[in-house]
Amino acid sequence: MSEVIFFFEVLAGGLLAGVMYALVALGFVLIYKASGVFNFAQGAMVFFAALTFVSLTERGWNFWLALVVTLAVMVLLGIVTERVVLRPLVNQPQITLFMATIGLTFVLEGLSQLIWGSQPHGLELGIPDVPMEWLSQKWNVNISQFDLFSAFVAGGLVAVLAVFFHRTRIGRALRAVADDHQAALAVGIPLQHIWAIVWAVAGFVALVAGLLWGVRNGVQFALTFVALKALPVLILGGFESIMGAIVGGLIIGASEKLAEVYVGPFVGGGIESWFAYVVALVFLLFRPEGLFGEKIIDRV
Amino acid sequence: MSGELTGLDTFPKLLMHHARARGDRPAIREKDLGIWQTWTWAQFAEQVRLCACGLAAQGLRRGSHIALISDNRPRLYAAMAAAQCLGAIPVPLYQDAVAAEMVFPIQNAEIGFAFAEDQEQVDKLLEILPQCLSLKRIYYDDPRGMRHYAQPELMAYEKLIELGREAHRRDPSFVENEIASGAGDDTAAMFFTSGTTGVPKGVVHSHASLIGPSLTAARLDRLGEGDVILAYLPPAWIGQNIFSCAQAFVTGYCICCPESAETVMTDMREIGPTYYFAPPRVLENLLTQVSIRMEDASRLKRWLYRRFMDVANRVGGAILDGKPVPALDRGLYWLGDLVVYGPLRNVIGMSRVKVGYTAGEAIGPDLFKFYRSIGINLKQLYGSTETAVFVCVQPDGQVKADTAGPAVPGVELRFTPERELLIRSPGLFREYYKNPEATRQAKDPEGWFHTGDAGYFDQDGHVKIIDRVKDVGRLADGTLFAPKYLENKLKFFPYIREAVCFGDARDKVCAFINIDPEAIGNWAERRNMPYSGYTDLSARDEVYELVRECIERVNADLSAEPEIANSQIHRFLILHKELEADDGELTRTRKVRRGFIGEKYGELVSALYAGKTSVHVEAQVRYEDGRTGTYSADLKIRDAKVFTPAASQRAA
Amino acid sequence: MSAARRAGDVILSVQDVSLAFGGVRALQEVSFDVCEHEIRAIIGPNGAGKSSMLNVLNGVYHPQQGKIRLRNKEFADMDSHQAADLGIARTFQNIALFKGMSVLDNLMTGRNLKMRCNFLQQALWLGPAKREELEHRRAVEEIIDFLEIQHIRKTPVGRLPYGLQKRVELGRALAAEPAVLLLDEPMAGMNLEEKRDMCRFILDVNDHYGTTIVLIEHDMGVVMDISDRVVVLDYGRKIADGSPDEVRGNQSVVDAYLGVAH
Amino acid sequence: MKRIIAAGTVALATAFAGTAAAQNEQFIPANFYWVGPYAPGGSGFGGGMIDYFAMLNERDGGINGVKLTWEKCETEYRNDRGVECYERSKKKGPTGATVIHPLSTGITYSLIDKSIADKIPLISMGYGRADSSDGRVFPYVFPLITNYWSQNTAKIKFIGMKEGGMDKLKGKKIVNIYHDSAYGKETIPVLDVQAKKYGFQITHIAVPHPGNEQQSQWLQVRQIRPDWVILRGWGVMNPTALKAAAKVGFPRTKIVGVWWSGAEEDVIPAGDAAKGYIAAGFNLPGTNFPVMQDILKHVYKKGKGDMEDSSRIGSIYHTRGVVAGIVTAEAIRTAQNRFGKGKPITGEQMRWGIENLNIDDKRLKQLGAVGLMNALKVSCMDHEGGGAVKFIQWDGRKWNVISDWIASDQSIVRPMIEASAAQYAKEKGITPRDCSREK
Amino acid sequence: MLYREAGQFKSSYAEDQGIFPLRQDRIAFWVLMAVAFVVVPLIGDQYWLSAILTPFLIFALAALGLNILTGYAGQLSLGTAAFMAVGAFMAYNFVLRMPWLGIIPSFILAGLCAAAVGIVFGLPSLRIKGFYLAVATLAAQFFVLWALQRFGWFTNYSSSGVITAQEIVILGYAFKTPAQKYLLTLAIVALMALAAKNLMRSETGRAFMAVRDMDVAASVIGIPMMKTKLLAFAISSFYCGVAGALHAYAYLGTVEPEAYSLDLSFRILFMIIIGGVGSIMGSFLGAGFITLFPIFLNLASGWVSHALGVEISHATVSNLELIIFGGLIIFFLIVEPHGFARLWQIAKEKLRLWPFPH
Repeated sequence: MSEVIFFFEVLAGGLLAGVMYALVALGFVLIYKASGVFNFAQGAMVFFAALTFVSLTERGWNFWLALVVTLAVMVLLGIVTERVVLRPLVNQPQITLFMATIGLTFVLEGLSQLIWGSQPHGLELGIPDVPMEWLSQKWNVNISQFDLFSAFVAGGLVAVLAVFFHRTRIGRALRAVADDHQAALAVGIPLQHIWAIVWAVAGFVALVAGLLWGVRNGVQFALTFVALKALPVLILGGFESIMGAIVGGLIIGASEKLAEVYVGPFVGGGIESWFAYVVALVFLLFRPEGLFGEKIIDRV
Repeated sequence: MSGELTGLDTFPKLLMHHARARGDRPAIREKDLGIWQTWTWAQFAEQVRLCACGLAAQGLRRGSHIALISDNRPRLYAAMAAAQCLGAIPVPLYQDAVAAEMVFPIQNAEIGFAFAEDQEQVDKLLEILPQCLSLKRIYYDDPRGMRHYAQPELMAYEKLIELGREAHRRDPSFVENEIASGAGDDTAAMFFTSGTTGVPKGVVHSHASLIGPSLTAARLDRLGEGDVILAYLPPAWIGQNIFSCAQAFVTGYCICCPESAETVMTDMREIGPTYYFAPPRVLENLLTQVSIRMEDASRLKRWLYRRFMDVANRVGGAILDGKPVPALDRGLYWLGDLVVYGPLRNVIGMSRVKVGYTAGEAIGPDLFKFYRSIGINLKQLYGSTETAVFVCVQPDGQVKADTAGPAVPGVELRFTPERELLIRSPGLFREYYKNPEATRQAKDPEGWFHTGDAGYFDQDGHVKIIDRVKDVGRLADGTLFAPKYLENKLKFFPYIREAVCFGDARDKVCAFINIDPEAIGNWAERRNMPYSGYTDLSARDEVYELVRECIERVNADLSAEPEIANSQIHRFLILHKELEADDGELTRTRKVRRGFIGEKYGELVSALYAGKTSVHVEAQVRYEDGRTGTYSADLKIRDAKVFTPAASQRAA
Repeated sequence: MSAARRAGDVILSVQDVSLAFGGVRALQEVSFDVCEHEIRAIIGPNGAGKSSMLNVLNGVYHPQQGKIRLRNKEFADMDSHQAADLGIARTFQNIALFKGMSVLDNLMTGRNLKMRCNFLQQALWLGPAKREELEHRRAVEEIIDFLEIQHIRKTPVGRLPYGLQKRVELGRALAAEPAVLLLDEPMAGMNLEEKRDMCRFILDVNDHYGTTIVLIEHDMGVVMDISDRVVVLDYGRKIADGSPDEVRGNQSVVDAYLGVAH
Repeated sequence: MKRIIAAGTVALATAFAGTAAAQNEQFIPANFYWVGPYAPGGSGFGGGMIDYFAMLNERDGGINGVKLTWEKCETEYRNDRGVECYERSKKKGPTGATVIHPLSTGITYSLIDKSIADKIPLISMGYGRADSSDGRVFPYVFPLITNYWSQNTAKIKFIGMKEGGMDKLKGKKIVNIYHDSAYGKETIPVLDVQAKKYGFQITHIAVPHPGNEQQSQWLQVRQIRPDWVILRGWGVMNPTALKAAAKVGFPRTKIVGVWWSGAEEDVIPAGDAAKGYIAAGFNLPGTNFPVMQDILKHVYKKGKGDMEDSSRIGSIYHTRGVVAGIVTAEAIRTAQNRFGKGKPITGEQMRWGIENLNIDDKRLKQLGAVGLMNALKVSCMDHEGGGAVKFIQWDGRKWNVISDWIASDQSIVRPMIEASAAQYAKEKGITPRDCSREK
Repeated sequence: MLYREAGQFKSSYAEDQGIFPLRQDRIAFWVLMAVAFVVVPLIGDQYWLSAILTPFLIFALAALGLNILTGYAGQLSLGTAAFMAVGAFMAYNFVLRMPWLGIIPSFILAGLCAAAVGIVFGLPSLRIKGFYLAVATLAAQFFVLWALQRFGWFTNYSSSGVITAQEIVILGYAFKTPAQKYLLTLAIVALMALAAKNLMRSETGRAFMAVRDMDVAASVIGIPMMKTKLLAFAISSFYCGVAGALHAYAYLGTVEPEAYSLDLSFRILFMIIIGGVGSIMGSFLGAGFITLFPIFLNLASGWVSHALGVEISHATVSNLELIIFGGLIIFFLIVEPHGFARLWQIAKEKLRLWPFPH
């Protein structure tokens, strides 16, 4: 196999993996943007959504029905979270809200396992996660059909979100919230509602991420760990930028795969665990506000 | 103790004795720069020594007077003692007096030296300097803001000490010699009486007349070097002088000076005095504070407070007096002590009080009982500037709410047919300074001092004071009318700050009321009543209603006392302004000047008796921000219910 | 009053300082000097460059051009930490106190520069560290006494009303025993009485400690009352410099002030 | 919604209520995990063991009349919680904890010292320290049946067999994909030794915890083009590995997993990608064994089974738990035979019981466990006692056995164990026992 | 109510600056110390000593370390466990390779190594803040664990990367029993807590808090930003390092690097948030809550199911515990976002003013 082709294969694999990271990161960004909350429970939400969906289909539900019901559950979760967790904690320091979402993580983890049990489940969406034959035969390049599908879905999701944010009244209100809480009030939508909506949207994103990750790893508790993969993406892309999440995801995905394959063997491998963070860290030293984050200026 | 003190007949000698005997014990503490800065007796004596040398170097001579205008500060006490070392006479003046009020004492005593606390006092002295030609030297304690004062009379206290240090180096035995040449009969200090009427009189006390009663009283209460007192009253007042100076010099206990007038409460709590003295007004304010703050407390705390205060009212006094109390009550009281009385004593800083005194004015019996019921050994005493305070003292176990106690050992008492109390005691003043006429009036040739107070002995031989002789009157029907007695009863209610009762030679008693703006304001806030200030509050019907209830309760009480049952209050009005010393309505010690008020508000008095339901007033008022304006309104007059005297009921 | 003040030699001099942010020119060739023990005011309408000037003086901003000399030593690129080392202390327009700490700790922090013990000694609370701490506590207590904030000594500053916070901030700057004290709108947002108190404290500080004070203030009246000399800036340029009376009469100053909505 | 489980919680309840436990009881802590990423392993293994004990109680009235009791404690697969559960449970029951199954390599490490001090044996069946097989240095630790090193030699043997003989291994390329943890790294040395011995080329590729992203590792595999891949995963790493293998087109039939990678829970999430995957196992799945039938009959029929999900009865983890139950119960029996039948034994006696455990084929037949597990004989020198494994292959629905019991190569393993144990003894200042003097 | 402080006045700054200015607090403290040092070892059984109290103390020390960094100096960190790991593994190596050194110096050196690592990973704090910094510290978390696993030297080439802590021998005296280990831990933790308190009430602590509260102002009054932040990282990591060493030596005995996972970092962060950010006592309260509460829940669920006569499956119980734990964290954050220490402070204020409300 030609080294060049292999390089591109690694790169492509990395970029496609990056898309998966970005999907999770997106959920973080949405919530952080609107409510300034670093939602550690995003991983648990991914797990919760995927588990609910897969459990419903395993009980013989129709795919679309299960999807709609799961979405409804996620929306409900968003509303409840806003009402029970966020509202009482309004105006608290960020770290407090962050901790609250860790508490929420426990609740969600316990709840999902309580309801659906702790058994792992397989999940198939009908698109095989195998190399596309014509590509591998002709070029000897392995690109997974499913990865392309994921990238397509992610792209679609970003597009939908973009439309949602720019073309709908609620979306505009959400953006206003991100800029200025006072201004948001002028839009005429209560802050609480906006937060609930954002959490619901984040729940939707979690569902999408959960389904795609579920296909890759199976639907099991470890889905909660995908959140960790999103963190360096967030640093790189900035906590507040949807574009940042996508671009950050691609950079992190590509660089960590390349590093693992080309650098890993020289230092014993397994560097993926930290490489993404170090990339993000080094990057931050030059641009502390992230790729697309707003510049922070200290006023005296 | 007496053996130890033999031959120590002047304050400087006592001071030097303590410096030797308990040189490492604290003598004076002052809250300054965040902590209680302490002078031990040795340091105190050294400071006094240097100060005396300095003053002597500056020309202070035996027999001359030095004015002291300061709040309680260690250096004030040092200066006072330094003057006494030299045989000079300290004349403490009220630090809150306006400049003009200081002119007379300075002129009268031809004062040449003055000790002033700070820029404020210095400014006052400089203002009257042209009228007080005798005044040549002014020493100031706090140099703050004094940098650009160039007057030749001024000198910083530190500078004085520096001078003293030099002088002391030149002649180390100078002060000791001066002290040795003093004697008990020498004049120790002069106090200008505040004087409810007329010009102030300088009351001259010798060392002996101050030391004697102090020592007797200290023995009575077994005071010793371990005791602590908070010096927070004006040093110009003899009471303050006796408690925080004379008795400290006699027993060697520690005097603590608060950081400032505003921090007295916190400082008191920090220091936790073991010996306490307060005029009724202070105790009254304190109780008002307690009531207000308890009303803000949670339901549970209020319930606990009410429940246990009931217990305390029932048995607290008896337990303090060591009388037999049923075990159950004792248990309840113990519990109450744990959750209410103890913490309460603690927050008002009286946890450690062994003995506390109140004097200066008659105290409302309920007020008095309150403190005793929560376990504070508060007692009454009777005395005056002229008698060096201690005339009657309530010994432990013989405390009554309505008497001043029996005579202190060594004091002779008797009543004139007009019920005026006469006193002969070692603590009697020598004379009114440069006022032989007044001296003659007050002190008869046999040495009896005419107090001007009316009263009688009760069956236990305790002295019971009703009022000033000249204030005691009679109603038209001949009933005894003791206005202060009524006023005190009214003032016990937290809502009533001042009361002025009229009735002499009239057919009934009527009253002016000053509401307590803090307590009533609080009450109004809890009831969501918006108000703009005292004047607004005082005109409210709800407030009138509240005050009426208070008065009726007093009337109910009075109806039970046959001799004065007829002096129940029939009508009242709430004054549109607070009575103030600056307007001459109160004395500097905040006593009501009833006559003056009666004249000033004559219209209101006649309206009360004419049966009107309102009266128009127009007055100059000063707003909180200092501006003045005219106030014009109709004051309401209300009737209060009176009760049939109990005695007549029983008779019927 | 100011007649009695003892103005001495030039302690701080600013020569041709220019500062620009991107394209915005905040200061243009500004020069003036400050004498020892004087109260020197910098005034000007909004956006005149007063705050920028102050930030240049204590090293928060670095001018592109010009020199600053402190006691005849020249400093081109000092940072704020070095400025503090040299004895320049300041307060901020929007109070920059340490909100989580008590008044006492805030003032003690002001003396941090003067502390010499290392953290190991402090951790062990060894003799020198403890002694040092107590000595500085005493010095700070003097300031607390001076500013009459005894009653709030142990209160976290976050809980204090605005006026008192301002006073505490002044205290923190004073705690460093600065040679030059920069005050950034010390009276902004205060009511009349608070302003009067603050004026008194500024004069007292100047008087009692002999501290040289450079202050920016919006309120002309206050400035004219308390300062010895006044620099007037407008659009980043110096348009007048002199005693309050001189400046008051200066036509360009009057114009500058009338030119802006006030 | 949830079925109510009786036996365990009764024991639990009585223990908490502080009532004096009946003296004729043998207490065995059930310190496993029912939540978190590894819950399937913990709940399955624990369920199997408890089911077996319950069956003994129901069918035989315990062991020689001594009832078995247990109490569950949630370790969350965390070291500190594991230690806490150990400390909590060690004094329970009339004779304290009989034996501990830590079910976590990490917890096993943390308990080694404590178990010696408390005289409570640890059974780390198929996990833990391989070198603890040396009973001279580790008197209280029993990596029963097979340790990781033994298993690996069997695995290489299996690969050799598939290749047509051990000599065919020469020049072959094998990749060891391992979970980047103590557990995962455990087999690197033994593989290196075998690589040298048989002349194959071994590459170790680490997968960072938790292993939910393995693209680069499998791309490396693809680049290396190995003949075989040894999968040493745990939890989510396993299905992800199979999925990733499918993605790079590596045949699953050439992937041989360890037994912690070889349960239903490891392959089901991978879906079709798992078809053909081979795993080693020291226990086999299924409910056809007589012992499993007894459990269904005496326990589940009475509604007392521990598995909430009945489909998991007979799954790999469940039968592994049953095997754990069998060795535990047999060791108790052995100990009772020596120290007094019908009486509860102490931990120290239990240690003797385990050390002298001998489950031969005859006994296996009596137990109804023929084929479920292999024969086992423990000794002072050898705390492992077996070492043979079978290989099973996933066909998309169930595991199929594709080999006979393949014994380990003790000629490789034993010297390594002894060397490693000796180093441990040196570090800790332990004087090894003299096994010839043990009886 | 219990605080009767009338008469407790300070006549020197030394008294006023004391750690426990109130006599009642001093008494309570010494009683607590007496109980901890004397009564507990006498009456505590092994379970309490080795499974509850010793880990509680160790986690409290780690929480204290994190609190110095996060609570006092305002630098959020998620790498606590990694610094503990450095401490544990370096202590092992010092004892192994320099046995003549002795345990305590080895611990100190291990702490210093952790401090050095802390400084390296603290460097980004000069540029970045808040959550960005927090996530950046994750790099430390993952890198350190990776390095410990990857380089055999750290584990003395143990095949599995596991270290076994040597016996604790100080001056010939071996600490073997749970009570002995508990006492050793207690002594170390008590001393280090005292040192932390001293540090936080002196210049260094004020510099930390100044940086936390308003870094621009701190710089203007002459606090060197770099030195202060790095010192905070160093001191914090030192504490975590020693805690890690104790964790390995006095608690687990044998540890693998995964024992210091991100999960542990989070738990320690939990401790300080629940206990009280910027409070020494909060570190202890939080450590108590986070280590003891799940155990308590676990025990309590047994009692409850017994009392109700309902037998619930264990998986359900475990999941319920998880939910309750998470729920309680949210609850506590809502009720008192500043943690137990603040709650205690408020209660104390109330008690001091009792019966008055304010």
